[in-house]
Amino acid sequence: MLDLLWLIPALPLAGFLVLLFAGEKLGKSGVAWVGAGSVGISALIAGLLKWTFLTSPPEGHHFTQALWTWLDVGAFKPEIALYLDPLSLVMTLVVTGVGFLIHLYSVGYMHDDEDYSRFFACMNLFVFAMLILVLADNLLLLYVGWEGVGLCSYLLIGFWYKDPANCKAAQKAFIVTRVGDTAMALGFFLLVTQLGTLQVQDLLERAATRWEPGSGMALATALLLLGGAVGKSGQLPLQTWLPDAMAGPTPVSALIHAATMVTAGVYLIARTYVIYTLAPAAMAAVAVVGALTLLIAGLAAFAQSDIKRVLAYSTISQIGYMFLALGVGAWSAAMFHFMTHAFFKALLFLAAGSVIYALHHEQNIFKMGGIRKQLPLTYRTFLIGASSLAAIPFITSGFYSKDAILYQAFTSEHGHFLLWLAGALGALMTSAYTFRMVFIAFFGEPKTHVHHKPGWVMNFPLLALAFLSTVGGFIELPHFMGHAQFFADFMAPSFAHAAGHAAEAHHGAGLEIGLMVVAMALGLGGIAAAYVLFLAKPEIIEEKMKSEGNRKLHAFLFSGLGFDKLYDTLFVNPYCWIARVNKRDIVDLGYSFLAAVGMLVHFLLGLTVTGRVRWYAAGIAAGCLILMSVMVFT
Amino acid sequence: MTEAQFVALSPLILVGLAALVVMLAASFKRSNGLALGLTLAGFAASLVSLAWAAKVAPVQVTPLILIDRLALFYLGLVFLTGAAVALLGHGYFEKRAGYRDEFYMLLLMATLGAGVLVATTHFAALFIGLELLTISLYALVGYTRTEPRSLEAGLKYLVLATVSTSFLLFGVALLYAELGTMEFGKMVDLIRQGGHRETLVNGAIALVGIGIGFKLALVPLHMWTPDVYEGAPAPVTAFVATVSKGAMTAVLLRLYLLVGGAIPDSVMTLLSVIAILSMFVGNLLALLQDNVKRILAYSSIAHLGYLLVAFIAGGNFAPEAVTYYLIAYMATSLGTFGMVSVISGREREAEELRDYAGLFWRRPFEAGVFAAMLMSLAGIPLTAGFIGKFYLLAAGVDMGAWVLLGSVVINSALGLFYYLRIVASMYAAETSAKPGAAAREVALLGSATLAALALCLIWLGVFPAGLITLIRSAVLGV
Amino acid sequence: MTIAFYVASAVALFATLMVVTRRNPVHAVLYLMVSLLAVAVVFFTLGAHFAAALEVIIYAGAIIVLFVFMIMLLNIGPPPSTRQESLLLTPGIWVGPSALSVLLAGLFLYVILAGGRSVQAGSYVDAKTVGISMFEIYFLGVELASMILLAGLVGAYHLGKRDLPDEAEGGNG
Amino acid sequence: MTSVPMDHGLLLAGLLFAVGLAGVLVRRNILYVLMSLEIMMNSAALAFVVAGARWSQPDGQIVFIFIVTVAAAEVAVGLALVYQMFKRMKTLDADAASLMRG
Repeated sequence: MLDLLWLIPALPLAGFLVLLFAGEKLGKSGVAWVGAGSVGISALIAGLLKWTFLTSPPEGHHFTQALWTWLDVGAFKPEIALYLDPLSLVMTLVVTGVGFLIHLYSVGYMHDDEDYSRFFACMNLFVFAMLILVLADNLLLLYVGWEGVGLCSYLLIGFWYKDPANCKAAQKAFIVTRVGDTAMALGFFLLVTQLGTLQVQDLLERAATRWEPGSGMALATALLLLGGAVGKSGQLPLQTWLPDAMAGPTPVSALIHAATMVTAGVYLIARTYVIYTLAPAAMAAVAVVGALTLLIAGLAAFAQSDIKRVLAYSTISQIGYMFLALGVGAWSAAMFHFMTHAFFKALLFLAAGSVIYALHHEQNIFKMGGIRKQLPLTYRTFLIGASSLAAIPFITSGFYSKDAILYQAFTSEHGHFLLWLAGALGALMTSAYTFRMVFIAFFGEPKTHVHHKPGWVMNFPLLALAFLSTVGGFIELPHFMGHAQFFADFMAPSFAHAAGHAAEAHHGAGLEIGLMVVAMALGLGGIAAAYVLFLAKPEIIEEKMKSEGNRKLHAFLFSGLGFDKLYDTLFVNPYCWIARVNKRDIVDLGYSFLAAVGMLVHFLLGLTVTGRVRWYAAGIAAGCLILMSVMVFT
Repeated sequence: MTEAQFVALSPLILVGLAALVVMLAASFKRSNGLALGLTLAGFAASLVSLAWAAKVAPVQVTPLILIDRLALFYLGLVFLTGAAVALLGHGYFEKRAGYRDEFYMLLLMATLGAGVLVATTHFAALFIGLELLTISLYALVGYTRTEPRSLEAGLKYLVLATVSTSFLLFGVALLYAELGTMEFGKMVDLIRQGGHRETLVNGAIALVGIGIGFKLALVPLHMWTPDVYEGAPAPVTAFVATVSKGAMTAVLLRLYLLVGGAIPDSVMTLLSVIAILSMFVGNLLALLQDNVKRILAYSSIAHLGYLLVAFIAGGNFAPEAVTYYLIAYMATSLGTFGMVSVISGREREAEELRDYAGLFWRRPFEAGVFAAMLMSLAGIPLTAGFIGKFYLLAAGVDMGAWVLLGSVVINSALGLFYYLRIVASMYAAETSAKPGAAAREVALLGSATLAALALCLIWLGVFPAGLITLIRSAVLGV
Repeated sequence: MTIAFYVASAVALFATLMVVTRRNPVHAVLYLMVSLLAVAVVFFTLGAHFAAALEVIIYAGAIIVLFVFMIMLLNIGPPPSTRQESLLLTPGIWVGPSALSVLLAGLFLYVILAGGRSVQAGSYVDAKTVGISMFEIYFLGVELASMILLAGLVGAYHLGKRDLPDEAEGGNG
Repeated sequence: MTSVPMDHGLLLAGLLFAVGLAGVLVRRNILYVLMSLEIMMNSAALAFVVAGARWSQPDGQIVFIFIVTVAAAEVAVGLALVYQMFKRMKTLDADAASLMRG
């Protein structure tokens, strides 16, 4: 059964190839079948594998499938192999499962687009690359997947390339993440040269035995890898690209920029967790990055008017939670939150997409209003997603995963009160901005007319995701609610090495309940505040907005706390200035000199090719003279 | 001749037979399709008989020919390439006036000559195989006799090849005069034992080297390449670039394996200089060329330079590195020149760079395949060319041959420039191309051949291990 | 016989020099024939009688005739074309290449004579031995040589053929 | 039967070779070039015969026969090419036949 593993990435690749070469000829329904079908079958196989893992787990709870040896040159022998363990299995399930639902949704959403097959080709390629990234057994393959998803992200953000703004957004995403990628590549080089293997598991093993805890090498690699993770996952300080990435079609935002690709950073850190356990300082850095990001993104989300940008900032903020969890050593909690987040954030994006679709590409929440009655199903599913995001107690999956993170942030040996506080404040903000969006967009007076209602292909994924967002949390309950930690138990083999470190100090149920109550109170308080400010008494805000200072504050928050401006002044503008000034500088002179030399030599050599056969024969004779002289006289 | 010997020789016999059959058929009915069919049948029969011959290999058939695994492997390569050229030629000559059957006869005979080269262990057979190949090529290069450039190319090739063959012959004569044998193995043994006149033998080896270097178009014996490549009909150019160089490389490889890598340092230095010069001269001459066939001709000079690097720096895995690089080079050259012949129209060949302007928008399939070929020539990952380059670099690092390595790297960058120039022009907007260069109808067989080649290149880039294993068993079987 | 070798050698060298310096192609061809006959004599003195016979029959007989035939066909007789030849042979053209050839000849001289031992080259190998060896050891070579002749035949036939009606003169191929 | 040193035989071959080469390099008339090529091939053949005579082996003469065969085939193709060239370009000047260069 496990031998089917290779099919999971192979099917989307096959889909991509078919769409690439025959997409135009297949017709729309053919494209849809190939595009969604390939991912759907992958999802089924992933489900089968999960079942196998649960019923008869392979030895050591991991499974390596060596496909072929790519090259065999001297000591360089990279295997093309897939590695499946609980960690990669969960990622695979989410990528294929959520991916399939989003593909299905796209069948309806993108139906009127002229580049239908190009869209599905890119989406399939993305799923393939993401699966390679997740299942990679060695760094080489992981890097291929990592760059592959980056490429697909670029292609899909700029999908509607006729609008220059979209292309700009795509470029921004590509360039900003490239900063992180460079750091990560350096980290990889460091790992390979220091530890002498490409295999991820061997690397971790060797790192654990060769590097002292707290050693400089471990710290350096951990920080460099963090750089890559921060770039891909839109964390501070490289978060600026993600809100702009919403320029792509909504299913793309749901799949790539919410559910899967942006969590690649989380996956990377979880995959290489051994290195982080060796470098406590790096772990602290991860936690602090996460805490700061979740606060800053939460603040920024308040001021947005574009529904997708609100969701984008909330994505940044939720990934911040995951980083926080990673930073305090709550590995499985991070992955748990990753999973629930994938469900409810995909749901939110798709539901938002349905609204946008119905309102004819209207994304401004202030122009929506009152659609709760016109699109009841969309409204209900959106509400379920929002509740999960806001962590409404007990009935939503987001509650359980967020609670696990907050609990560990407080109690773990890497945890700290301030980290918990940041998380708790974040919970307050999350529920507030989430319900601000719900109240403004779905309640009140209708402001636009609903053009067309989404059909079943778009509604079914919403229902499926709504279901998952609700029950997805029940597989991992807080300690005091009975020992039902299926998820953590399942993940345990992947983080076996950390088990010794993060031996859970048992704090008793009292503390746990206390923390939970505080978090619950903050979450519900946020909703109440949103209700008061945005639905019941909107005049309070209007009043406040009259003052100059508050307007400036709003503008500041709206711009994502001015990071873009900061980077523009700090990096982009100076760079452009240098580039402008340097147009004819010394470095360039060097290059043009080289080019000129090349051309000169080209020209001179060209003179030797006279076209005269006698001259060519003389060349042979002269060559013979030289060759013989050298051979005879030396 | 024993039965085993006959079986071992059957691939060569069948190709020779095919040439005769095509000739007889032409005397009854002149038909492009029939001749192609017979030619392909001949190649197919030879390829099948390779398996038959493999069962009895290695067999020494008289001192002249040795059918061993190396020979069988290269025979397969040569025959496959010959068949691909025949397929390309069918579409190319279909569009043009004049008799076509002679093309297939000459092609089969040239391939037979190359096959003899591949399997030879004796200088007399080397000479005969070489001449069978070359004389057929004179006629093939000048095949379109109404085109002055084709005639000019044929004459130039004739004069220069004869000069270089004379050098080779004179060298062999001197070696024979001193050593008393023309068999490779015995000669190497005698030279190793010593007791001969060093100067004479060294001078003679240099002369033989001229003959071999000419066929491989290494600097300074490269100057014929661009003119002959440009003037010859495109399918013939593909043949010259692949089969004749591949067969000569096989000879070189056989000699290398016999010598066992015990090559004096001075010779190594000399070869290094030749390799570096070939890379630089080839690439620099290609840099600003506007004629695609000439660009590819110059690039083939550079590629043979890379191949020589594999010989020099390869150490223990030189044979497999050389063979892998050669296969990648042959497949891409076949593809690129094949593309020129498929794209070409009735009146004129599509050889100017501007004939390719906007090709992507007119012929996306062909342009894509062409781009893939060029990427492989440039050594972009996931193509066969990359694996070939990687072999070179790995070998160079292993041996610490930094000068060679540096040259390879610089030249790869130079190469990238002009390969991308072609690719860029294919994506550029269409400009005022000279009329007559664009084919109105697509040669289906040719296009299919090229598609297969492109797939093959990517396959070799992604799954190189299979071929590497095969090569290893072939070169270690010697 | 030794003297015959040196005399024949001298004749061959002289005649060959004349070939490459003549302006009238017919003269050059005749000198070439003399040169080949002289080489045949050299073969004879070296004991290679069979080779000597072949040299006369094939080289002097067949190949030279081909050249003469071509000269007739192209109708490049005396006056106008010899004048043209003079124009093509200005010192500027021949000095450099000749120097190159002289250098190469010098190098050959050095290579052949350096460390020389006087080994005699004059043992009689009769036609029977040659024939036996040719059809026992070299029979594959003979077969292939026949293919070479066939290739030459097909090639020359194709290239020399008159244009077909649909082949445009000077048209591009 | 004779007492000619082998080296002298080779020397003659070498000199003839150089003269032939000079012919190829100097002459612009393509017919002369072809004749010079014959001289070069013939000198190499001579060297083989000399070498064969040294070892009292028939091999030298056999290679000579091969060379003669090749020379005949080559002249046939070469003259056919010359004929076509003369027909289309009305000249035998090899330097004039340089449409391709650079």
